[in-house]
Amino acid sequence: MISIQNEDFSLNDEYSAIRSRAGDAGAIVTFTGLVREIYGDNSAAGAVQSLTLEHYPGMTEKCLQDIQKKAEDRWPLLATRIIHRVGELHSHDQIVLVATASAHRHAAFESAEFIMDYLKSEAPFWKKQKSANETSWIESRASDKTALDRWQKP
Amino acid sequence: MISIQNEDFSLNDEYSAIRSRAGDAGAIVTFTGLVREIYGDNSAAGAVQSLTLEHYPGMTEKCLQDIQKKAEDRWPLLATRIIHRVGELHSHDQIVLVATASAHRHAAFESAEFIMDYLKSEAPFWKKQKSANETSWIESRASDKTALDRWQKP
Amino acid sequence: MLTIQYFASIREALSRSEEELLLPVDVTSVQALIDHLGANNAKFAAVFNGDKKVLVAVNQTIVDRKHSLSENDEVAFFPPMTGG
Amino acid sequence: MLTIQYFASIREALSRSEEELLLPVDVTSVQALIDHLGANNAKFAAVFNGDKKVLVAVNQTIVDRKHSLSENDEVAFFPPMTGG
Repeated sequence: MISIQNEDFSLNDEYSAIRSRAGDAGAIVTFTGLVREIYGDNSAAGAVQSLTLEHYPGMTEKCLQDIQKKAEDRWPLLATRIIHRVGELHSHDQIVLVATASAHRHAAFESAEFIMDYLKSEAPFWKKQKSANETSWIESRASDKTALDRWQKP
Repeated sequence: MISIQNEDFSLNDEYSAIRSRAGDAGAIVTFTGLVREIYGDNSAAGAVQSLTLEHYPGMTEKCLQDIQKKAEDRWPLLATRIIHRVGELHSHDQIVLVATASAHRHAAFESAEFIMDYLKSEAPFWKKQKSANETSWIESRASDKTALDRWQKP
Repeated sequence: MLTIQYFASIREALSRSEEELLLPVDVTSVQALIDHLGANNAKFAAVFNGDKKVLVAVNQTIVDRKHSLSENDEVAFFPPMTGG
Repeated sequence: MLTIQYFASIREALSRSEEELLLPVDVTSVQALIDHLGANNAKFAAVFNGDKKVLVAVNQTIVDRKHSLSENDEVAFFPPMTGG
């Protein structure tokens, strides 16, 4: 299940829902991404005042569904949940939630990390930060591309 | 922070606590272990009616603190939380919670899985299952020992 | 009619978010479209030949610049993603 | 005085959870303790020489059977762990 939304989400509600949907799950992993105070090492810009998340409606949903399907093809998952917020966010706000349920822990951990790695590099979201002294688009990180390498080994 | 307890725990309370404790975290990972209906492939025994968790008071706390310290030495963690229940549990009950917070997702994912892998093999807990037709101690799985190998490579 | 969308820093640099274009007969690939758009617009040419990577999606799938275009395609230009 | 604790399936097989023992002078290692305990108790010897692995902790740290013992040590015997 996938949601792109302006509103905040409740980890508790999502966990309860996935727990009841997942039947005989032995392992549930959740990942929550939060807005950090300083992005990158650009401390000179001052603390981040706000972050604006833009996306490509239509392609975003399609892309997240593809990523979810790839994860479900690769691991025996009982339930998955992806929520990504868009619009204006502030320090410590929740941005993204990925939750996975499986019979065993390994599949739940791996699939949640897999979904996050692909989401970071392939889902059409862009972050713009507004700090005390400047406004700028956040640049993509090479480490996010290399994070995909481990999933692509034969 | 470590707790061994009979009572159930609330993921929501623990998440809120770790989120406020962790300061400028960008990533929070939670792992919840649940009681499954059938343990192993011993389906002939019938569905599990209950599970009793025994532990070695004193050594358990010491061991979990060691594991937590190992994780904190290895990854830049902002907060960690381990809760393990003991006593009698039933199907779909929560058994264990591990939560980790870090600036970046990789450290949060890896450290939570590391803690679970070590907890499974090194913390003195034992599960006894009572099904419709029999009562038996759950045997340790070779896969839990091999799960440690990836953390011990040079 | 081809639809073209621009996102994030590309949208801001070009001061436009969406436009429609009747596909000229000689514009059969993404690269040809980029050349066509840049021919009469220096700002556009600067963005596409600049240091920063510009990604292209056709019908909501990332493609390379050799990808061929059809009437009614949905084309989008944007920088590398930074979600999550 | 040595304290000995038994857990889980070992506790059940031996029908005891804890005992105290004045360490005999010739019992200087975990293996010597196992031999000593088994000498007068067939059930004990069967558990320790059976197919199933028995782990030993001395002062709450897992050790091997060559580990040496001291007066006042806390010794524990249990099967491989199955928590989590």
